[in-house]
Amino acid sequence: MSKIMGSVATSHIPGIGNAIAKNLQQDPYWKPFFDGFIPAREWLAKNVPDVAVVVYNDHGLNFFLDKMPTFAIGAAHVYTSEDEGWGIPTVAPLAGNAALSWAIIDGVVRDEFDVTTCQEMLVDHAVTIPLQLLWPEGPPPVQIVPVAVNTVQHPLPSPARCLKFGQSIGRAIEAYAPDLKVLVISSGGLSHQLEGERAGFINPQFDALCLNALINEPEKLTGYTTLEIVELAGSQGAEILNWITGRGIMQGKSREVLRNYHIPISNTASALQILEQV
Amino acid sequence: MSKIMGSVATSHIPGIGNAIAKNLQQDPYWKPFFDGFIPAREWLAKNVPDVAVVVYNDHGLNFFLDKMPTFAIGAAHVYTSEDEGWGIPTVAPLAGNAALSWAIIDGVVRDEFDVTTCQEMLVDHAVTIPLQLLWPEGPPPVQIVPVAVNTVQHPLPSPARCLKFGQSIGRAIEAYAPDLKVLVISSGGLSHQLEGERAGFINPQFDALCLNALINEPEKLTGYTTLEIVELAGSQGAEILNWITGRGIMQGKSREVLRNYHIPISNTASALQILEQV
Amino acid sequence: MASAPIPGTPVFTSEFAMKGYALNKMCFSLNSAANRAAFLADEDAYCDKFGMSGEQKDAIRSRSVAALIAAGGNVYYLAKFAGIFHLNVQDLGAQQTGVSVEAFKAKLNEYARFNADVNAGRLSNV
Amino acid sequence: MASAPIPGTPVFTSEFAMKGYALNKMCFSLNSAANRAAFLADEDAYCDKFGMSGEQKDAIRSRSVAALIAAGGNVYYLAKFAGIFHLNVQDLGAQQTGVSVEAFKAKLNEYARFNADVNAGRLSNV
Ligand SMILES: [Fe+3]
Ligand SMILES: [Fe+3]
Repeated sequence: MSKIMGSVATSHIPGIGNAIAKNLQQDPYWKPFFDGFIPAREWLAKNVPDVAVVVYNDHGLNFFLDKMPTFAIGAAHVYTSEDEGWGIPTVAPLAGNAALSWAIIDGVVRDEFDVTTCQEMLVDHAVTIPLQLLWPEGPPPVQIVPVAVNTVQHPLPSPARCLKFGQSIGRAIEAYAPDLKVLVISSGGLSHQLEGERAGFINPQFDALCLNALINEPEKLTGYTTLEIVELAGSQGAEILNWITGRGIMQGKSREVLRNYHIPISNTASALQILEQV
Repeated sequence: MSKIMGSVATSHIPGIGNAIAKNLQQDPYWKPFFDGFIPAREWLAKNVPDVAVVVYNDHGLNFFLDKMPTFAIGAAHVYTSEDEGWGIPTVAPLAGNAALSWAIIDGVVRDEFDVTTCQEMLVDHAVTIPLQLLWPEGPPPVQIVPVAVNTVQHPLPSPARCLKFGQSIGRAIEAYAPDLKVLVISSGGLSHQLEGERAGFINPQFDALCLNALINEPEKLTGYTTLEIVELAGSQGAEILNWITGRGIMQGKSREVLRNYHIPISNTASALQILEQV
Repeated sequence: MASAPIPGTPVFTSEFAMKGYALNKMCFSLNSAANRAAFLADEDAYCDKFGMSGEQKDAIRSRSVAALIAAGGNVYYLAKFAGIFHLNVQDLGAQQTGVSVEAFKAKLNEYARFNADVNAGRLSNV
Repeated sequence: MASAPIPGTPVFTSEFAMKGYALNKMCFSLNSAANRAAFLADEDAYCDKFGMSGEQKDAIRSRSVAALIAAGGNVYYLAKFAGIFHLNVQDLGAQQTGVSVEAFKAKLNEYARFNADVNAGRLSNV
């Protein structure tokens, strides 16, 4: 049976993609951020996954308001990135694990989640940047299953619904017969806000609460409404929904093996957290 | 507050569209089918809706396998029909009630349904034919809210999930402040199968069970899995999921005011059933 | 979806969805009149644009619904391919069940005696 | 979604979604380099293809993020419009908060002292 090894949660700020393209990892602005990934890669060298389930939000590349799913699951053999309109480099096509995707889809629909299935899917920086950060040397040596959460068009799914959705995905993975080692990658956040007079809002206290709660008390986050999350974490801080979903995929208790928090990267409180299933 | 008047459930066989275009209503093949709608229109003349919530399945016009939602809700001001590839005439653009659509979307997401929202949406014969049957003289004098259920790509939502989804839609309608009279239109079925060596399969006993159960015992249907529905009703008989969803929208008890069942129209056991909320 | 198969009834599960994607995408494109014309002008070139497999292209050439379904085709999209040749669902049903269209229609008519019973609500104890 | 508004924080609810559809659709189209070139060649003609309102076209002409958001724009799609002019999210933040880009960046840097506390897990009693 397949096994969930743990999760790597990370911000996916577009500027990271440009910094990678320009080799700015040692630049003083970027160094505190990129250095956080050195121990992450050491952890990954000891904990080698076959598949990464990437929980993220699309930023207007694959989905538009004509068909905006609450939850979407990729079910393709290959995923491509593409021009997002403002110059971030694309990456080589990414290998999917369609069979695992379908096992997850069958499981979550049985559990009464109403997902949109995507047998063809463009993936944006929210998928490609975490992979580049974890495997900077080239194409990631894993197959992926992209899981998209709506953080764009309100009403967003509640934190409680996201946690349950993740838990259902986790059950489907653990019931999947092939012996795969599965890594969860949660993409996005933490607090940031791009629009309005509160643009530039960051909330380190709430970010700390989130990072602590995600280890073993996710129910501390599922009491919030999505609008409370927007108030506390900023409009785009709602991307914490991806992290909550990702935490749900990990079954049972976890142990934090790495945390790096750095402000600011672009407008964002950037964060990296690795949790191991115990 | 808005009020749900009742539901009209009807088959949507494409050939009906051609028969209407060719004025075949008095043709011996078609007369028993079309005559069923005479009392339906009399009922509608006494029970005049402002809005029709149309529960249907898309047949490969608006949705493809790249983005296939389990449940989708239209949220547009206008919906257009379009060439479906095999010659059924299109109809004039249909007026939407986007405000009610969003009230429903807000309600069902709050109730943990993971819908796809569609601010632009092509509607196929499964939407247009029921409207043409009920209002043959021209553009329907109602605004619509289209609700699409996946009956194409397995796993389909279970009958139990569909009933709950309908019930959540019903609660959102009854909590909607403007005083609208809302008609439910359930489109599709009953038993039929287009593909395989069992093509042409029809199951009048199961259809009768469905028609009876839908009045006040929908739980008789929610015990089935979707594959059991396919076995009993044929592959495309899975469109009964639309009827089950539509029955869920009607809150509480109902009374059957009209039933017409006629075999065959094309490959299908065609049916018309009007339920009034009591 | 690993339950017992339903005799004579292909179910469009993930297995077929994965196998049939290119074929179904080609058929889906036939919603457009311009694409139908392009298909008719050069079938093979049109199919190649969608990355269809050899089995899928053979199935298209054969006009066999059974072969198209075995190649991963979904009947909702295949209907758009059939529409090009003005074939309706009775033509497809006759082909798949190996009988003439008249015989297929006659089989459907056999069910008609149930109408009165159902309309009268007499078919309820099932 | 009728709860109390969050100060300084536009929330992209149905109200804005309905108002902004054409504007957002235009911005979404700017993912494509060919469309960006078409926009730059003739802004007004390009906007008209999407049925944008006068308010939306004025907002596009003004380059004002606040006006674009008031016209129903969603920041994820607007970012593609901003990208044409090589504006990043700090430029947008500065414009919306009425300060220079340097001042906006300085405000972000003020938060930096929290890093050590959060990394050490000391910011937990909140
Ligand atoms: Fe983001
Ligand atoms: Fe149908």
